[in-house]
Amino acid sequence: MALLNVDNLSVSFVTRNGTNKAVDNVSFSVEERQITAIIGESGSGKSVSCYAMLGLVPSPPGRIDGGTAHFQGRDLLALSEDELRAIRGRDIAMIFQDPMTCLNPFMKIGDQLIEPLTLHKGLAKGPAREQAMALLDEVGIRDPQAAMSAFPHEFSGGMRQRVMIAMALINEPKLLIADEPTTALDVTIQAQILKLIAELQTKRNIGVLFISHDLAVVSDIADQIVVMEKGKVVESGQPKAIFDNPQHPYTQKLLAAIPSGQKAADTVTPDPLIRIDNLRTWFTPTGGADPVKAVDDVSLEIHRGEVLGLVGESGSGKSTLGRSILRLVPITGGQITFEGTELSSLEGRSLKQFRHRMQMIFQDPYASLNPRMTVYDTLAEPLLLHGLVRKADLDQAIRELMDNVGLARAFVRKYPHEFSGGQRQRIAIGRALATRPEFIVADEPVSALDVTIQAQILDLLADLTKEYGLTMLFISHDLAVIRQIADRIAVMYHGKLVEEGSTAQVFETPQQDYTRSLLAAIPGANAA
Amino acid sequence: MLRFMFIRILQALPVIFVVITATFFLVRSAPGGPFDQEKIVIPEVKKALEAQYRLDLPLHEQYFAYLGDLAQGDLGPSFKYPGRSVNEILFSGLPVTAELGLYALIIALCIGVTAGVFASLRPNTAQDYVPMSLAMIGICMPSFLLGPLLVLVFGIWLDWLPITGWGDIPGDKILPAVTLGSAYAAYIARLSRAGMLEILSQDYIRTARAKGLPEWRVVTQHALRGGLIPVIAFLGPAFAGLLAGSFVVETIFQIPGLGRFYVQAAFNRDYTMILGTTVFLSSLIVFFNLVSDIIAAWLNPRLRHQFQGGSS
Amino acid sequence: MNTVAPVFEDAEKGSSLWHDAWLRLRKNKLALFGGSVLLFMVVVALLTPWIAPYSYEAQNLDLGASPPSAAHWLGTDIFGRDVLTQIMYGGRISLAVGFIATAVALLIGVTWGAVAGYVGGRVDAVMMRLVDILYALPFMIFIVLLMVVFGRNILLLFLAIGAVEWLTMARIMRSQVQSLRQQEFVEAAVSVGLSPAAIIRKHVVPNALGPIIVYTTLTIPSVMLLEAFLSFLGLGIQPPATSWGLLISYGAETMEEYPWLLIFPGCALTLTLFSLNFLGDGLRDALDVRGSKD
Amino acid sequence: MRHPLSGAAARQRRVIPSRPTTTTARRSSLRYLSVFAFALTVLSACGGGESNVVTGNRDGVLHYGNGTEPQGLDPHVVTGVPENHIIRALFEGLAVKNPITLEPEPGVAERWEFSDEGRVITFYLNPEAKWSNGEQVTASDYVWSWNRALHPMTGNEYSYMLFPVVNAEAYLKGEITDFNEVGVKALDDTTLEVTLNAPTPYFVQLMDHYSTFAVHPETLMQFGEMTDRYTPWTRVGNIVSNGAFTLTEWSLNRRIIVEKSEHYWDRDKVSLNAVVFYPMENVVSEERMFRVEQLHYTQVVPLDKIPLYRDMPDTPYVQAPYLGTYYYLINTKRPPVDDVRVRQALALSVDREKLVRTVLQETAVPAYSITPPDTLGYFPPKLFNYNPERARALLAEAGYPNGEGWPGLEILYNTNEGHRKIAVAIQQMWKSELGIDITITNQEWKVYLDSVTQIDFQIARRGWIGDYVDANNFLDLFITDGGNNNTNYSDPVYDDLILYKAPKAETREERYALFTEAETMLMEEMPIIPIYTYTSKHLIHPSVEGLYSNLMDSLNLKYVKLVPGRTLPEALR
Repeated sequence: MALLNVDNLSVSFVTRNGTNKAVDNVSFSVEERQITAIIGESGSGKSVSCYAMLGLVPSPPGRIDGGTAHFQGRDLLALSEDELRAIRGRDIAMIFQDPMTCLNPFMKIGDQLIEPLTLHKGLAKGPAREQAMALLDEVGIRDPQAAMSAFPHEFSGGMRQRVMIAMALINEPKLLIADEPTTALDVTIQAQILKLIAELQTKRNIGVLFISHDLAVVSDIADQIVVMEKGKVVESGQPKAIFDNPQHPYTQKLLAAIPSGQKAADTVTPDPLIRIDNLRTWFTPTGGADPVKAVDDVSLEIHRGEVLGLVGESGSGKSTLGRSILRLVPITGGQITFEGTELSSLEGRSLKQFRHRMQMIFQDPYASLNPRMTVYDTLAEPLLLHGLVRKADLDQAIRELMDNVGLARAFVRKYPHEFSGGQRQRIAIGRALATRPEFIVADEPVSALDVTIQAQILDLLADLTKEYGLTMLFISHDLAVIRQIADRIAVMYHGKLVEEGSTAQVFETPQQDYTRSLLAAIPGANAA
Repeated sequence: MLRFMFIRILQALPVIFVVITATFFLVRSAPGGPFDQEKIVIPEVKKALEAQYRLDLPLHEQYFAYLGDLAQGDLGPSFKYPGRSVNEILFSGLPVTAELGLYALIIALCIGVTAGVFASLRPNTAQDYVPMSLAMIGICMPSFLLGPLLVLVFGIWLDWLPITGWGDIPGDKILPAVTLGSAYAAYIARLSRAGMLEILSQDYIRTARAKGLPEWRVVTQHALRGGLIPVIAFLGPAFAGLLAGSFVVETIFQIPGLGRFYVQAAFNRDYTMILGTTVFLSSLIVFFNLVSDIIAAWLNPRLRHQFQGGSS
Repeated sequence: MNTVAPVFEDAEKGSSLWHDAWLRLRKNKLALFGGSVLLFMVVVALLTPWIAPYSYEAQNLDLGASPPSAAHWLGTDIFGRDVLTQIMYGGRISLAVGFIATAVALLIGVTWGAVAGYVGGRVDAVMMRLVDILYALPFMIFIVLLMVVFGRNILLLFLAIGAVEWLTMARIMRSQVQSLRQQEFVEAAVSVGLSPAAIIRKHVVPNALGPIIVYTTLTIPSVMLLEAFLSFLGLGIQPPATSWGLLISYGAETMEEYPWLLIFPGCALTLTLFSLNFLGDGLRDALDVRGSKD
Repeated sequence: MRHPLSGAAARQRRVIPSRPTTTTARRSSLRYLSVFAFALTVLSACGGGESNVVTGNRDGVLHYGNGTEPQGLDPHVVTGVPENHIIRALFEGLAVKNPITLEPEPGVAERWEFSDEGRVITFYLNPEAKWSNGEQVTASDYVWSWNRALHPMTGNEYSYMLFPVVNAEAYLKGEITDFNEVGVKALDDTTLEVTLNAPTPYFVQLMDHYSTFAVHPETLMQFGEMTDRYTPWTRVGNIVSNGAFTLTEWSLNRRIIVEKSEHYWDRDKVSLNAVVFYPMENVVSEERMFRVEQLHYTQVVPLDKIPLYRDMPDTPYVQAPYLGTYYYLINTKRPPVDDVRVRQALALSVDREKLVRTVLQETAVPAYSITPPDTLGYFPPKLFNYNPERARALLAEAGYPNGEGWPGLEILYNTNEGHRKIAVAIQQMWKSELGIDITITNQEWKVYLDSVTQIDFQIARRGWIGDYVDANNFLDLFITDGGNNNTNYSDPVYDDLILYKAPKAETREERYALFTEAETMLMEEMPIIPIYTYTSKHLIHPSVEGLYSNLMDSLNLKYVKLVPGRTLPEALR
């Protein structure tokens, strides 16, 4: 008897625009002391099926159409809200994708941690705190005493996810549901958290249901893999079977999308398009504390026609460096030279002249597009602003751009929210290309995207770079991604440039410990 | 924290100074003087009066003399009430108005938060529409209408509550506080509904539910705190507004508060009184904005951290 | 994207945010109802001189205040004037004041708040301190002075009301803009090379409209009441011209003796208030292109 | 903040060293006892849920609605009706008015004599007249007080009440500085001799006006100079007064309580133990308080409520003629009203009877002259009537037949519901009778005053309440450049009648004939349009006796009695 047995679960959403089947006849199971991974891209119904079991899908609009979910012999779907509530947090616990938003920012860590204990076990505060501290220690929080009285914002993302894990495990549940627990984390942190989950699972003998879009991530830890697409299970089995012999085309696609391989080294003549000398960008927080040295004395050259990969963890200053080059943030010192022109001293009109030669692609395609502008308007704006096309030719120019970034022309009058993340990123790329720039800063352009989409966008970028003869600064925390697209790699750590070299050099003979730890953290190394 | 307060107060000082200066010259350029009466005042008498109140000096001398007095905390004598200083009148009315404002605010908070939270739990249902519609009417219902209406219903027809006075008869503070608080209750209801809706869609509410917390605990322990931050931020300006806007309620209910003096001073051209109340109220506005910012920040641990000034 | 909407022709690209908002608004029954009621009121107000049952100034002193009857559907006031006619003529003033004064406040407040919020720093500090100062000045003296300096004039009424109401509008707008300014799409607009004015106009203001619209729908009724207060002080309209605000404040005095003098103008104002609110909420939803997803 | 004069310090200051007072200690303890007892009764009233009227009737406490918070209680400093009511409870003049006939009666002075053809009055003070600290009220107190009332530094806005006294005006205007030259002398402690410029029949009446009252010199000097306006001498515990009541509580904007004085000479006649004055600014609230028996007496009655009250059996509503006229000022130098025919046309086309019957709900009397009828036996002539035909003819004569070519006319009033109603009704009368366009403008009070003083209007609303019962008080408004003329009206013949002929008249008949002559001139030239004569309107609880109506609305609380057990009429409960 499996720990959790889901049979023919169907969930739909009833909205103004009709009924949308989110989960369609899905069956899977989690054995005791095993990890089952559900893989699928966003919208495939993988999260909804788990939330539905626990009564966490808001109704309306959600509606469970049928199926059973037997947990320790009881059908969760047949339980009342009160009975379910007694199971939630005691027998079945959850951790979520974004540790930044899943902890209550207004409550102390300790109070949030002991809540399940006092609630389900009726423990007094004192003993509950003892237990919580022990657990914090176990998940690798260094100073549990201090952590108990700290607020979530005082922790980094990785630490918060550890807290979330501790909170989930505090009642010693039988089943842990982990919904994309590492997706929002940097690569190195991701590796640590994965390791932690695997360790705890063996140590505590719990079943884990691991939800992810990334096959590579689960490849190391899953005992069983379920692949979902568009609300249906398309394939399931042992990881080895899946990796070695994927049956369904979608699984094959997923596998193919794992970033691997290395860009064929182009011969780039060292003709510096951009020179950065001793660049410093410091932020002075209000209140007059010491400045944050986001970029501290960085010197770098970017050659014409090359893709320079800039690697670092969040907070390393890599995004600030990109924005500094584009003059989107005020720089504190140093020089930026673009084709012999000193950029840092330009203002107003002369700066605007340069703007269209350098563009940026942002990380979050949800935030970087004006939600109240159609694709047409978004693309037309730079074209008209810089007088690149005549009014009469505008439609034609936009059509070409849409074609180039692989968007159906029919979408031209839609709003950003009507698109998926990948499509949005295509719009953003289109906007960046519209001014026919020579240089593009791509700031984590794929890290918010599902793996399969990520691969498509990377391909697109690679193609466009060639076609337009672009020079690109490609910023990412993910070395696997960088390896695929970059000619050279620069590594940033705490605002400083620590290593720089050709992609092959960096991967094969990393000079710094830090670079080596980054390389070791690449997930799915054994599967690739 | 102290540094933050210091900066805020420092920023407020020029504002108050400009307000004083502008008010000083504005009131003196308004037509009609403090001693104009329906029956004409003999010119010699008027001159004597003006001399007694320094109004015979050149304007700039009056101004600097006033600033000098102000620096010593002296708001000058009232023109309308000979024998009373503006300080005395302000401090006689302040406790009453402050008490009235406090009760009004408490009532506004109780009604407003309850209604707002209630509405936010089932958005776009009758449970949402009914309290929010009432809130809308509450916002627009002027107190010159609501006050007499409440008196008529509860004071005269039902004969449940006293209709005037302040602390003379038990229960006489209820109607004025309700009248004054209702508009604010309505605003608070809207604010808390919006705040709660925002918070209830946050991920950490899902976390709380996943822990198996009952819904009421999710709302009270996890959602309320964040959801009410906009309300807290509103309280400071609201309280200052209550103090300044209590005139109508004070008149209807015969309450010896500050609001009546504030408004009548303008009608009476009681220069020192206008200035005094303006200085006083603008300082209060600054003060209460500061307090509510501090409270809001205190409720938000992230900001609290900033205030503590640790460079961690 | 699971469900792809029907294919549109390229040629339809001419649509704008407002056009789309209108398409969405048309589907919102409550908003349409609100809009229709308002439209009806505006039409009635425009046609009043021709369709009003009585002359608004004709008195019948011997009749005095009389309750609703066949001759006077909504009764008469103490001068024996027809209340329905008074409400119709009052609506002309109130609607005009409500809409125009609010529009003035909106224009100043949104511009001011957007600039302060977008530019930030010292400019922001100075601009917002000015708002603080205007908040603190004694309103009554200000009104009296306006009246004396500029004389009595209906335009002044708009000015006075606008001068008060834009302050809050500016504050709301500023806080909206401050959070919008952090958004990447604004940064993208900067990197494209748009000027700050264009960014405010095209990227910031349209995204801050939601709260502004809601506040505006609340402002209009309070502006109508403020007008009554100002008219009372002598700024604004003079008898026998009237407005809803004035009718309500007169009616409040005699709520026990002649309740119809309060109830009917009150109903007119309340109806406007609700219609505005429905329309405002609908407009907010319609402009929030994301909202149409669910 | 603690006022420097509050509490113990203030109490000590009350003891005045210059005049040894042996009984101070005993009396003050008595007073605090009585205050304590009173506080107890007030408290118990709260707890018991009994109305003010019920407890007041039991304890002899009158609850009195009194308009607004008084500016102050210094008789030489303040002006206004609410102030008048309280000051006249605390102080008493040399003579008081009979509450019914308004004829002068003995007050501080037990009698007075005229000599030198009425130019000299000798007041004989009652030796029993005492200050509230037990000291005797002396003639020199009056000399000191009148010096204060007339001193240019005091800024007494009612100083003109004493202008009939020789050199009083010159002293006020600073033309003489020695008060000994002013015609008032203390012959001994109880004899006060006043010399007048001319025989002034109404002078004794003025002794009941608070600006002629005596104040206690030593008390004032305790707190500052004689001419200081803003010393705290009138505060509870400081004030020494000579009336039927003494001040025991003064809470700003809340209430003022006065209690029966133990030293008042006529204390045996005083029935009330205390009076509570409430500053009731909101007339609707005041009426509602009366209805729930929180007040014995209201200062006014909302107009819309009057028909209801009047029709009620055993009504508590009391209406009486009042010495005041409501009229429209006309700027005789501004077209089109610079033409006397236009002015007459306007005056003739106001249907006063109808106005009074409808808009005013019979709470006023139509007026056709500036002086109210029966002002101490003077009946002004009625020179015109409501006559729209004649008005139209006059207007046509003036060049505006049926309103053609009319340049427009504006009525100015100060922001007030009552004035608005009158203006709206008259506007419509003129429009429909004469076919002329009229606009209405209201201005905030002080702005309005400014406009009226500058004579910057065409037509402006005005009211005049008599300071004393004599036609002179109304007719001398319109002398050339009179401060309250405000119409640009100027006629030397009229000035001569009022300023020189009438004061020299030998008999009342002769004097009244001169007034009639002046009034006729005025109504022919029509610089004003009289509209109505005021009435006083009060709600008086049935348990109150001795509150007589009179032309001055001047009530003397010493005659008021409370009869327990009577209740409001059935219709009100």
